[in-house]
Amino acid sequence: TVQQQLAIQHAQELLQKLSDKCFKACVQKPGSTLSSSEQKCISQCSDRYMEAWNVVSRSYADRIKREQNRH
Amino acid sequence: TVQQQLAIQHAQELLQKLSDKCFKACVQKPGSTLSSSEQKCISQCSDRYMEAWNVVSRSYADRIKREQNRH
Amino acid sequence: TVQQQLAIQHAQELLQKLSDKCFKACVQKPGSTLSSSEQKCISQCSDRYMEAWNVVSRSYADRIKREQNRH
Amino acid sequence: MSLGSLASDPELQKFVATKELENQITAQVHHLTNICFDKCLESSGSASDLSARQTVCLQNCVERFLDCSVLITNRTVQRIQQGR
Amino acid sequence: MSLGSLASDPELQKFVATKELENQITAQVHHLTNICFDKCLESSGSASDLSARQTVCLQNCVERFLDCSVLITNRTVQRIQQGR
Amino acid sequence: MSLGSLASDPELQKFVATKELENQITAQVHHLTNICFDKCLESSGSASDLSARQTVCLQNCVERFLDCSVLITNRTVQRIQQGR
Repeated sequence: TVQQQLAIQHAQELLQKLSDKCFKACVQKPGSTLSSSEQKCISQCSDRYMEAWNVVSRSYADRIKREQNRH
Repeated sequence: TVQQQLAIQHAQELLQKLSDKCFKACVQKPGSTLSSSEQKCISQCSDRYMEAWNVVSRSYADRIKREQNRH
Repeated sequence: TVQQQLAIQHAQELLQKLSDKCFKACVQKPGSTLSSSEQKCISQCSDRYMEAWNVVSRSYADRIKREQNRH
Repeated sequence: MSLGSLASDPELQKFVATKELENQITAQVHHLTNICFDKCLESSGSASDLSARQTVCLQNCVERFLDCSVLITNRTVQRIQQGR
Repeated sequence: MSLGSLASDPELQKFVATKELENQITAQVHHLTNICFDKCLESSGSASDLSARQTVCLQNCVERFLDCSVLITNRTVQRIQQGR
Repeated sequence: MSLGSLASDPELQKFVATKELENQITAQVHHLTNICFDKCLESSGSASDLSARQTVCLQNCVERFLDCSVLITNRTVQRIQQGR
């Protein structure tokens, strides 16, 4: 369905953004493996990014609702 | 018309770029309102960006014309 | 053909990325011409970027092949 | 049903418009998260959850970004009306 | 008029090509403004208008960026022709 | 051949799918070059070729970026399955 396709597309976009942001933040000099501290940093970075996504999403929805009620 | 749709689309793109650039430049720590100094910074930033857009647009058009005359 | 159109599109994208990256890196204060040191910097920057593109392209292809063999 | 009559079907038009709006909202949430993550979580160290302070910063960041957009849009409309 | 015959109409093709060119030019102006604003207005302080120096910098920025693109394009074409 | 029957032609579908995959791979190579160029060539000075160290860094950069993507994807799938 269109709905599912959109959901998949947005999940892919989110994963791409997460990889970009957390790789840049956590891997300074790429070595022959991901060190355990790099792995830990990536995990925490991606968890926090997902939490941030949820907070932003709720705040944005709240604002839209408030604007609609004003009109 | 197609012309109007393009114009609207480009206006939206310009407003999005302006918001991104001036928010990043003027709002260091987002508080519970926009302070008057943040508002002043945003206004000046967006004015200057629009002026810069006009200068760039004219310079680019001039260059295209010059290149066409050379051939 | 579609193939040619894609190739042209990717070449244009590569040239755009190269111009962005090397202009930002090599031209600090835009003057009335490109100085010879700016030109040299741009040439080297674009050569190295193309080489980097080739290395990345091969590494990425190798990884895809390895992943496919694992399954 | 022909392509032409499909395109003018009011039910379909409404469905497409709703999907497009959802799409725009999600794109904007991606965009805002990207900006506000950098503004609010830079010095986050290795905490395992968002702190209360970071959460408030993210909420304020969304609100102030939208205020900023409104300010710029109004200003631009004004300039155009004044024909500057 | 069917979709097929519309697509091969020379008037329409010319109209679409012109619109597409306009579109590309506007996109390039957005792109150049973004780059040159950062190069030329960083230390602009709180002046209420562009200074003469900033205006010249913006004009040079557009010209030098296009020179840079030409230089890179020529160099790349050369490399391809030499089969390197 | 009508648009409808063209769209359901299996040969054409396969052709389009292959082209789309090629397209995605090339886009990803653009993206990775952009990121890894910054990580590995910053302090490259004026050398006329990539150094051995820079080449290894670029290769590692591609591999570690993909490891990072896999790590994040697995973690996200886990979170969704746990319904967090």
